Amino acid sequence: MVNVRIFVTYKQSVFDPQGETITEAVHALGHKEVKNVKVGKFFDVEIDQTVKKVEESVKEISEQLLVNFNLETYRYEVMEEA
Amino acid sequence: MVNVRIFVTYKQSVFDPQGETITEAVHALGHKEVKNVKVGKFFDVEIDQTVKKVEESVKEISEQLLVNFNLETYRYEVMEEA
Amino acid sequence: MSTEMTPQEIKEQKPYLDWGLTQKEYEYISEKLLGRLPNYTETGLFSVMWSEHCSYKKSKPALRLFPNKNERVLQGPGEGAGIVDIGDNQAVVFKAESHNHPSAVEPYEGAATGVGGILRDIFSMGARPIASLDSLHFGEINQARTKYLINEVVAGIGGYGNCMGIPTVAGETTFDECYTGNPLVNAMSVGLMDQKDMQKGRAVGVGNAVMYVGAKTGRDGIHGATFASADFADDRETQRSAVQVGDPFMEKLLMEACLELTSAHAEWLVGIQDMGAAGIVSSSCEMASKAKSGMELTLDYVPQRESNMSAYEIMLSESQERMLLCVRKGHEEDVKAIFKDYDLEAVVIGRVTEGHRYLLKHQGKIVTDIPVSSLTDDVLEEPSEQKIPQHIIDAENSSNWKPQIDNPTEVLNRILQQATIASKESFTQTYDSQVRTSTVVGPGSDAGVIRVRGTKKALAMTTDGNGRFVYLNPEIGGKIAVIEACANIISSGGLPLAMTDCLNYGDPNDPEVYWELYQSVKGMTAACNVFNTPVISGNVSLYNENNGKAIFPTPMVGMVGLIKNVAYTIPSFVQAEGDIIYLIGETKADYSGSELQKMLTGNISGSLNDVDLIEISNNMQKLLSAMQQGYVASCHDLSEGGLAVALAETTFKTDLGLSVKMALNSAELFSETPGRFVVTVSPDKKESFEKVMEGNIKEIGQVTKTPQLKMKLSDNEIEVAVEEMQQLWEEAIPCLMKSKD
Amino acid sequence: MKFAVIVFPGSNCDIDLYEALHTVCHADVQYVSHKEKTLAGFDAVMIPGGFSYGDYLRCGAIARFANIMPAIIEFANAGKPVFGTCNGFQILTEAGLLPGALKQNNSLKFVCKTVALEVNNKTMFTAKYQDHEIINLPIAHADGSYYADEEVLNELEENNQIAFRYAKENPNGSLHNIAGITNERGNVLGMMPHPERAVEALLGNEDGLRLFKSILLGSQVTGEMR
Ligand SMILES: Nc1ncnc2c1ncn2[C@@H]1O[C@H](COP(=O)(O)OP(=O)(O)O)[C@@H](O)[C@H]1O
Ligand SMILES: [Mg+2]
Repeated sequence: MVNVRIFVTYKQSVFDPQGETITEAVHALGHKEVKNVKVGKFFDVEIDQTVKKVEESVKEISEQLLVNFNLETYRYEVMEEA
Repeated sequence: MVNVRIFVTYKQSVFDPQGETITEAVHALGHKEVKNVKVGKFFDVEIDQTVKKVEESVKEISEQLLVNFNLETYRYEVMEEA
Repeated sequence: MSTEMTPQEIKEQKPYLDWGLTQKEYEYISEKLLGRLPNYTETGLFSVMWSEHCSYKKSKPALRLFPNKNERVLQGPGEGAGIVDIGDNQAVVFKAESHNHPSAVEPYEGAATGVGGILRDIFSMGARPIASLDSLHFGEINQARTKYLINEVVAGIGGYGNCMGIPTVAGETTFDECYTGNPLVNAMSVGLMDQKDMQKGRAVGVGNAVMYVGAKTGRDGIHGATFASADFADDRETQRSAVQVGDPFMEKLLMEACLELTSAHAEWLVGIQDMGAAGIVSSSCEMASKAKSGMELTLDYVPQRESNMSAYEIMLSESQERMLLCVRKGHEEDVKAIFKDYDLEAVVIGRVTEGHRYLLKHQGKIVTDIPVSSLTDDVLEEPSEQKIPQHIIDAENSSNWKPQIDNPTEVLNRILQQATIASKESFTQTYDSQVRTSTVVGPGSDAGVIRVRGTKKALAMTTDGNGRFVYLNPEIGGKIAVIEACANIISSGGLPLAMTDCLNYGDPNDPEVYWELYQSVKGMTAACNVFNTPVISGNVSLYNENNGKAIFPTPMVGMVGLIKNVAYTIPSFVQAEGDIIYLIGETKADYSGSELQKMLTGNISGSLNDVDLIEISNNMQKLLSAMQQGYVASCHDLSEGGLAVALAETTFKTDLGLSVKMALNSAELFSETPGRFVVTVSPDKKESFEKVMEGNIKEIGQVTKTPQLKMKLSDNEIEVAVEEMQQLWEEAIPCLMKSKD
Repeated sequence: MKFAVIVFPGSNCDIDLYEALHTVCHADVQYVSHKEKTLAGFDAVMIPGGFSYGDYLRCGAIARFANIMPAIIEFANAGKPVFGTCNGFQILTEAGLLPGALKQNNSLKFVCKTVALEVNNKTMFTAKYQDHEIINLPIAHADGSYYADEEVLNELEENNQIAFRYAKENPNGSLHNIAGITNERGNVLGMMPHPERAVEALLGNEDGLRLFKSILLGSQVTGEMR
């Protein structure tokens, strides 16, 4: 078993109203030192690598399901072997 | 400037319906090698550390705003100094 | 910023062809309109403003057929939305808009921004949106991609409307293979206003300020307006994305601020228009053009989200949630203060000028200097060729399909499970249909009904379209679309006031498609004239194709009706045991394009029988009069699935049943002759009702206490438990959506 | 008795609460902007549904920092009635005036429909209902799944703080079928269902009316609210 974390973020040019609103809220709280909040999501998955190569699995589930390429891109990290 | 990524996840004891649904969808796609999908969110923030210590900022904005301790916990990583 | 092509390079390399401008148009612009070569920015402006979406250059000859005036119309087509007088110095404002192409690419945001756009059209007129509707057409629910599209589109419509707090109260959802790769996503919004608050998108008065309010401008949706004619590149790998993302929270603030301005400080305001397709360029030059003014804008003042945006990008961006105002000179600060109160920025980006020049400056340079009218009025209208499709000629020359039904109970149970007929509750439950607490009737009836607070009035509203009929005969199909919308309004007890539309077709350069467009508009026009429902606003969406094949020509009709006394809002469900059931309208052998034909043959084919608009209109008028006198307990119009489905539907969610006996046979039970109604009347109103209706009605049975549907036909009998049918009808779509393929 | 309906940026059921109180109950009611700092002169605070700040972080998470919040907290701590529906409930939990939190519905979808609720009439907000009465109220939310840890749930049960429970089906996955709770003192109520949408026969449901009548009655009986 391998633990993988897949990070999904908005592409740079995509308007992120969520991030914008949270940044404003952080500033309203007085944290002017915080510049630019961006929101992303991540998926932690366990993969049984005896069945399929890890990269292959990650690539397939990300591209088929987890990521919306109109707006998002992804990256992943192999966390540890369980 | 320091870039920090703050990870927010449900506490272990809290049911994560999204993770469950995605796990099912992954299996429906035929990826039986993928075991257990958990979903989390992260916030990327830039912090001007001349104003305030980075940990202090992160701790404050997380605990005041970004995290609801009834449900969630958080962790953070300093990504790089910009 | 990449260096832009020079005018000469543009002439040689012809990038405008990709932006949707034809060679002929380019030459006309250079030689006749400007007398010089347009620069890069100007070429961009022409290409979006001369697109079908902004100029209607292809569809205009057809659109001219539509009637757009009557004694109630206060504002016809040409502004953000049309306006109709509803008495008491109030008016209803409505319009529909298609977001088919954006939704095919990015279904959630495409649908969401479709709702956002139509809401801006309404509040830019000075009206508060009070309800939304949608009209959705998808492929058959048998592919993962279609299920994804359905889920995301429905979520996008709900996501935006729910956050804005505008109830989504009615709509339609149909399924046919032709929409597989190209779903139709049409949204309609209805607003209410005091007539004194009426606004126009005009920029008059030299020296008055042009102000930009709302979200910042990014590079989203550049060439969205012309996107219909160009393919979308696969931008998986890139960091760039042209997809517009909706921000309903921003729009909510923008709406409240704009309504405060138009209702409380109208004297500061000269004109207001939303930035829809083609963003700043279309809103600003249309405002100038309508006022026959000139305009000068300094693009550096435009609030920008991304760095290094070029003049071309700033002008063509389709970032959402933005409005353009023309503000009386000297009141700029007052207006800013109102927006500031909502944490919004309002910025002066230019002025109204003398003459008729459209002058844009950016980074110290003049980037555009052209006559305003060259963008708006001088568009080359192209006569399109027309040709009757072969399938229609063939159908005229062969006989129509006739069903043979041995087991009507089984057919009824099956037809109730067809996606187009089955309950849409799993979708409509994700829409907030009650917010603003004025929803008298929400999704699941013939029309949505919204009361007008402080009066006895209510507004009934519906969207209807049936591509199958229009495909088989565009002119008759066009008539039927209007009939069906009127029938839904009448069923609720409303007087049809006027309509809006979304005309969804394939590539108009295909003479067969253009013929369909023209003929169907002709048919709709004939019906509008008879029903006195002028077309006060609308929208055209062309180039809708699935695998190179045009969709069914699908004009969507959005209609609003006035219920004089909300107490006489008529439910579509049966009300009490013993009530008498009537059928209004003749039933003929209308099986071409029916749900029955599709279910039994897998296809639709044949020719349509023409409809008698005058007779249908007479029936409707009498029925409405009976309703207004309190004689009608319930009413439901007949559409897909015919009488059988309509009768079944009137019992759902009640604990009652029906017992009917009629001279029709099993096949006729499913015929889809338009303009028919089932009505229930309490026995003590029987005489009065029949007197008002003056014949042309048939008594067919009674409402029963036992929750069963019993029908005696000329050739067979049906007896089913209501609960059983209701379950099939309710579970069909959730079941299809879950099934693995 | 004077009611304040709080308006946050993005609130959209404010008009519904206002009309229910003003037009239907003929009560004295006024909108109060999130920018205000005081609630002087008011006897009850009503926090409406909607999408404060777009609900772009967790629902209610940003609203809890609005200018008006300290005044609301003070008002609650003084034992005066504070009512929140839908987003209002979420804001009250985020602000710590009510325990627990509201998670995304188990269905992962927004749901708008009428649901059956069992009422506990031992609160000042429900006095006009019968105990264990089953009523129907509309819900309209995407994040209404009530969560609290075991200990909190037990306290809620023991102290009679659960004012409304989903009776027939649980539409969102709430623990203990919780649809609405009060604070320990009983003067703060948060609930996901919308009683303000059910106060007129014309709209098909009057089951919510008695909640507002209960609040009005409370002030008459105790007379202490002024
Ligand atoms: N996408 C939708 N949005 C809102 N309401 C819908 C939608 N699709 C269907 N409905 C509702 O479902 C009911 C049935 O729709 P439909 O069969 O088109 O009715 P009709 O035949 O009377 O026009 C109507 O109340 C309609 O408003
Ligand atoms: Mg109908």
